[in-house]
Amino acid sequence: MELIKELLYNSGKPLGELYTWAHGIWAGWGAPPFLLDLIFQIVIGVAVAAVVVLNALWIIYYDRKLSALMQIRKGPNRVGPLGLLQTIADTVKLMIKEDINPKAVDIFSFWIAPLIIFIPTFAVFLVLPFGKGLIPADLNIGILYVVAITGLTVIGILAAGWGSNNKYSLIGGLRSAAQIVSYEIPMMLVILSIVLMTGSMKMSDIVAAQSHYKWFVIPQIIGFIVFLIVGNAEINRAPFDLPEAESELVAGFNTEYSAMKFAFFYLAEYTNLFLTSAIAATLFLGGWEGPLLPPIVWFFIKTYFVVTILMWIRWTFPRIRVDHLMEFSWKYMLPIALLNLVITAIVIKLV
Amino acid sequence: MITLSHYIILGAVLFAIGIFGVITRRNAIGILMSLELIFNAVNINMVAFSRFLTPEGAYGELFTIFIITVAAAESVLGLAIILAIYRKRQVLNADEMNLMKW
Amino acid sequence: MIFTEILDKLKAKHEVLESKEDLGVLNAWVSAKKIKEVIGFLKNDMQFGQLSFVTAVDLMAANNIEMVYRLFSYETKSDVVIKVKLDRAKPEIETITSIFSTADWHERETSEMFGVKFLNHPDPNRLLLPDGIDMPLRKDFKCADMTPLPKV
Amino acid sequence: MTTKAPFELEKLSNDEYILNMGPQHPSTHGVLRIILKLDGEVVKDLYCDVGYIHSSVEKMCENKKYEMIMPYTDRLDYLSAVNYNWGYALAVEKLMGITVPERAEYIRVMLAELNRIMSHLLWYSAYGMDVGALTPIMYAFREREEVIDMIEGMTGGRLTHNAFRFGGFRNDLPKDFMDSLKKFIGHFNDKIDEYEALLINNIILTARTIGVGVLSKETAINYGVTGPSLRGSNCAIDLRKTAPYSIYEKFDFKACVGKNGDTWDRLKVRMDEMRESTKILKQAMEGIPAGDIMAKVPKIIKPAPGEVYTKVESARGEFGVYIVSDGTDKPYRIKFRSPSFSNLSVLKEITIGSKIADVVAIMGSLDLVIPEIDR
Amino acid sequence: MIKYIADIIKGIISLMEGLLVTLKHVFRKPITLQYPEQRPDISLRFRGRLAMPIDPATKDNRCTACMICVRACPNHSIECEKIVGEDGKPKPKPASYTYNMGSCIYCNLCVESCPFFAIIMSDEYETGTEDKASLTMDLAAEKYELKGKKAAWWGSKFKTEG
Amino acid sequence: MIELILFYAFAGVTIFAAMLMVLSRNIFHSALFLALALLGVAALFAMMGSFFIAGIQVLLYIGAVVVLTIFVINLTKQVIGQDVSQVNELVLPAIITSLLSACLIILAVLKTDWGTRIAQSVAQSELTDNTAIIGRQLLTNFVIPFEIVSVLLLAALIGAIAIVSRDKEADK
Repeated sequence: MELIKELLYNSGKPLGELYTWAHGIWAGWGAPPFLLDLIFQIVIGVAVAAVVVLNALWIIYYDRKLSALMQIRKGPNRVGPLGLLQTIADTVKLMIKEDINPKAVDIFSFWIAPLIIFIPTFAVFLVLPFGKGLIPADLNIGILYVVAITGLTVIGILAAGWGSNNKYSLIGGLRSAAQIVSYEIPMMLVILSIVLMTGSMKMSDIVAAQSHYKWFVIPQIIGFIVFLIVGNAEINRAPFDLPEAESELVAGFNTEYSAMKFAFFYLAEYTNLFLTSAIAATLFLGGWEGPLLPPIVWFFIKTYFVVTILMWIRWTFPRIRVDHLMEFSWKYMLPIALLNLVITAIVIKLV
Repeated sequence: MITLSHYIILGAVLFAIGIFGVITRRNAIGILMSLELIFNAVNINMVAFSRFLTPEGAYGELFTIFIITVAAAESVLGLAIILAIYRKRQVLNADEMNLMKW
Repeated sequence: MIFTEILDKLKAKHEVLESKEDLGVLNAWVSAKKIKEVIGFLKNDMQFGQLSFVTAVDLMAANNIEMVYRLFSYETKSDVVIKVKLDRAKPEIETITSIFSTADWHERETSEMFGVKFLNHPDPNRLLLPDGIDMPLRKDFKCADMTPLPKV
Repeated sequence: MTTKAPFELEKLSNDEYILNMGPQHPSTHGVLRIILKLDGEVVKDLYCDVGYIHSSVEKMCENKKYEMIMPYTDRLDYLSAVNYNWGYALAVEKLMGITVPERAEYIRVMLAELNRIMSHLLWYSAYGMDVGALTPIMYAFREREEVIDMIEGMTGGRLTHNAFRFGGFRNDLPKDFMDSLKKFIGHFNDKIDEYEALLINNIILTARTIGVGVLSKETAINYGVTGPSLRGSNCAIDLRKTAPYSIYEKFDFKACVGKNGDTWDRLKVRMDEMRESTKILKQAMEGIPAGDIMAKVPKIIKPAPGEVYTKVESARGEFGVYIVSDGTDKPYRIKFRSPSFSNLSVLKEITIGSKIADVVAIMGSLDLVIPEIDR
Repeated sequence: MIKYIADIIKGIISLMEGLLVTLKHVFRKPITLQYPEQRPDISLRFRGRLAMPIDPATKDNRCTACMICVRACPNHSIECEKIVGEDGKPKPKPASYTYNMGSCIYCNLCVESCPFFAIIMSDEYETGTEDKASLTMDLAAEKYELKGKKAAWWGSKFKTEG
Repeated sequence: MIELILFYAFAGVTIFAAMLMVLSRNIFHSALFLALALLGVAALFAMMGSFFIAGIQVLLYIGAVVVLTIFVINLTKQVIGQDVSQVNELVLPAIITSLLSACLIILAVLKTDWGTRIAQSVAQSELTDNTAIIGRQLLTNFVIPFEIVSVLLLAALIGAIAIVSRDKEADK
């Protein structure tokens, strides 16, 4: 009981104790210690993978239920209690479907694209602070790592667009590249103002700087809004879902994809949604901090709060047009983010 | 134990591959990409030297940052020129870009 | 504007081969060569701003294809029908696309349905039918899928 | 349908390419193929290829008796079938000189206006899908379902109503029709406000539609564009007003017009038209007299030789029926003048120079129904 | 500059209005009809497949094989044959009444033309099958029993009028 | 031990990807392999403790330069489906040149006595993150190069736009 409580509220300590304890046993056997490190790494990797997949499944269900609520429908309610198993059924369906490789595709790019899209998404989980001490790897460049790694996704989308050898896919890929590259700049600027306030890029430091409910959402409210918009654009979700705009480009870069490869795109999209929300929660809403409940629960509550906002936006707005998208980024988001950064810097200097 | 030599030899190999690419590639974009490889070989050396010889000043890293920036500028301009040539003359191969040759 | 008025104005300018009133609407037959001038006159001088449709009727008994141009005036709220009798063996008529842009598609449809050839049409491609089916709206068109009503 | 490439590939400059939109494309609302010549995302040229579902209705009708043609007019435009029934019924009634009893006329007006609302609601939801908003369809279909239920209660059909008979109706209104109509009118205007807040007034949509696909009044009339698409171009031509048929003179309503003729004006006109339809429905509900619903009609429909053209204002524009009768019980020649046919032909004129996304937005604003184009 | 800020504010207001609409709907009751379990309340005049119900009074259909419906059908979905008696003369009863649901357009014209109220468009709407052959059916042999309110409606029709 | 394995793994990936990049017949595949090679280099940077440089490498090199390259490849659509040799007739001289240069550098490395120079420096095991040092250096000693580079970037940006933007008159 105590252990569980400790694990929930202050995960770093028991985990550290577990690690030293295992090391002791390991040394007793006379095995080289790096093997144990490797095992620990693998365990962490598997745990993260489990979180990724389960979370993606749940978040898809959540999206469908939420959209159903907004659209006065009932949503999935046939498979399992309350339709909870619906996404699993869908995944199984996608897995056992025929994997079609159209004749004209460039097989290498066509196959590698879903992986390129999925792997960075997976890798970002490495620096998410789920709870106190519960962070797979507390990198010094935490937030820079996140931004850098998520930028890789665009290569996958471009590869999918080019490899499909389909004009709709190609346009989707090109749109995506332009979109992600131009929205990365305001995003960096917003993150920079947070980094200015904390003086560190480490995720745990960012959370620590917001302790005692000094959440950055209050001083950085403009930054928070900009981050939500820009983050939404980065992950290609409506109203910024131009790369896969189904009314114009059929399905954009994943027009030719089917079965498991499509499932990868789908999972990656929703995992990206979760990631953006988690980072927003960490940067602006104080991460895992909160009263009564364990930190990890607070982390998920805050993340899902942001997820809900993003979904709410998605199910309300029409799609933006591609030139307006660029205009929006360069004419509105960038100046606002820049102004926000400058004001933050001045205020920090003065105070 | 990894020594400085490891990194420098790796840099040398990358450099050689880059040189090979620059010389043999016909596609102008390919040449640019091989150039990036050469830059990276240099970057590895820079960082390695800095880590092993002058870690307190991080001079090599600083130079790496400048190299990356310059490389970005270079590739942006190079690609722009290639695109302009492609638009005008429909060629991508460097040996066919011979308008200024006599 | 009642039909006699229209008829008088039309007759003053152009030759009308034949005319009659049908349910209060003037039907005027003109010659195929004059069609462009007549339609142009009706549009520009008599405010018939809308070309409702262009079509044809296959008068097999008289060995004629009859072109029907129906115009409507938003100003005077009156209709006029201009008809042209064409030879069924070789129906040819000048296009009026330059006067009414909407005639483009209507003429293309008529062309493939009745085999009427529109001279100087800007886009003489087929509109609705696939290759291999010609002139289905002519009365002598036969197709294996066509079944007559049952005789009981 | 064409087998010949409309613009030769050799004519493409280096930056241009051909994109085939359709025949199976999510936003062509049926089987329509649009061949686009694009430069990046900008449309340089465009060619509409129609006829994929051509079924030669006109030829079919030449072989049917007059009363049998009625269900076929449903299928021209399955979204506002009542108006098409009316156009055809009007033509035959005019040819035969039948006067429809007043109660039947009122019922016709009510059905037609309900049908117009039903069609515009579907257009609204489909337009939401076209521009990427996924929620409007659910809200609009909720009200559309109410309307369909009402029409179903009267005619028995949900989509292809086959409502009219020459001279009136077979059946009178069902008992609960008036109650549900009253309920519907009671809350529908609020719902339209919600629709407008959700989609039409949204800044993303206004940015996408204002100033896009501008259709000038002259071009519109020249291309034979009718209906809401024409009225969006500041041209108050509504056949219910300008060439009133049936008893439309008795009702107080206005023809909704837009200002500039851009895409947004066409959207707004349709939204306003639903409000006007509600107004008409209200007046019809209050003014409906008791009495016969069927005129005296001979058992065998055999009109005298002659020809007739009648037009009604359908949800998409002027629907006309041209009948040439030769005195037998089958029409000699029947021609349906369908509004979408002319409305689509103007697409090329107003789309060139805009983006791919605009093609979809503009095409959606024209409110096309493909079977009606192909017939 | 003022226009720039005004644009932003105007945009935000319009977006908020949209968000409010969806938010309001979150608290409204879903209108979903859980189809196979919950059935829609279809109207009395609904036109499902054609049926030739048995008259509960006589336990037989009311068809006299007069062929009026065959003539009224726009696309030949109905074929009918009379019973031929031993004397070689046709009797006013159908030997077979073949209805092709595949080509039926549910227009109700046959029902309206029938002077004996022998046929009716039933309220059966789940008519999909897996093979084409089952779309063609012999209504005279089928012995269709009309149920529910439609049966009462149909019964009242011919009892009052004929 | 584990570091050595990781080093060889990353070095292997980098060299393998670089080879494939140079030899690949398809220019698009080349670009993808370039991304992989750069990623390998970034991992090596991270191994040396230069996390910031690794991040910049991924963000700028892969996220911008490679993406841009792929973008341009997509725009020059002629390449799709083309599977001709991307290598010209200079293969032999190229091999000689590259081998020579590689040998030269490797020889120089092996001949140099690094021991004395490394001796007074921090041993490798003590390599710590130097993001803070880089940041301080950039804004103190290296502030002028930093500014110059930013001007250079701006100039390159404007130049690229000027080159690529279409000749309006030539269009007509």
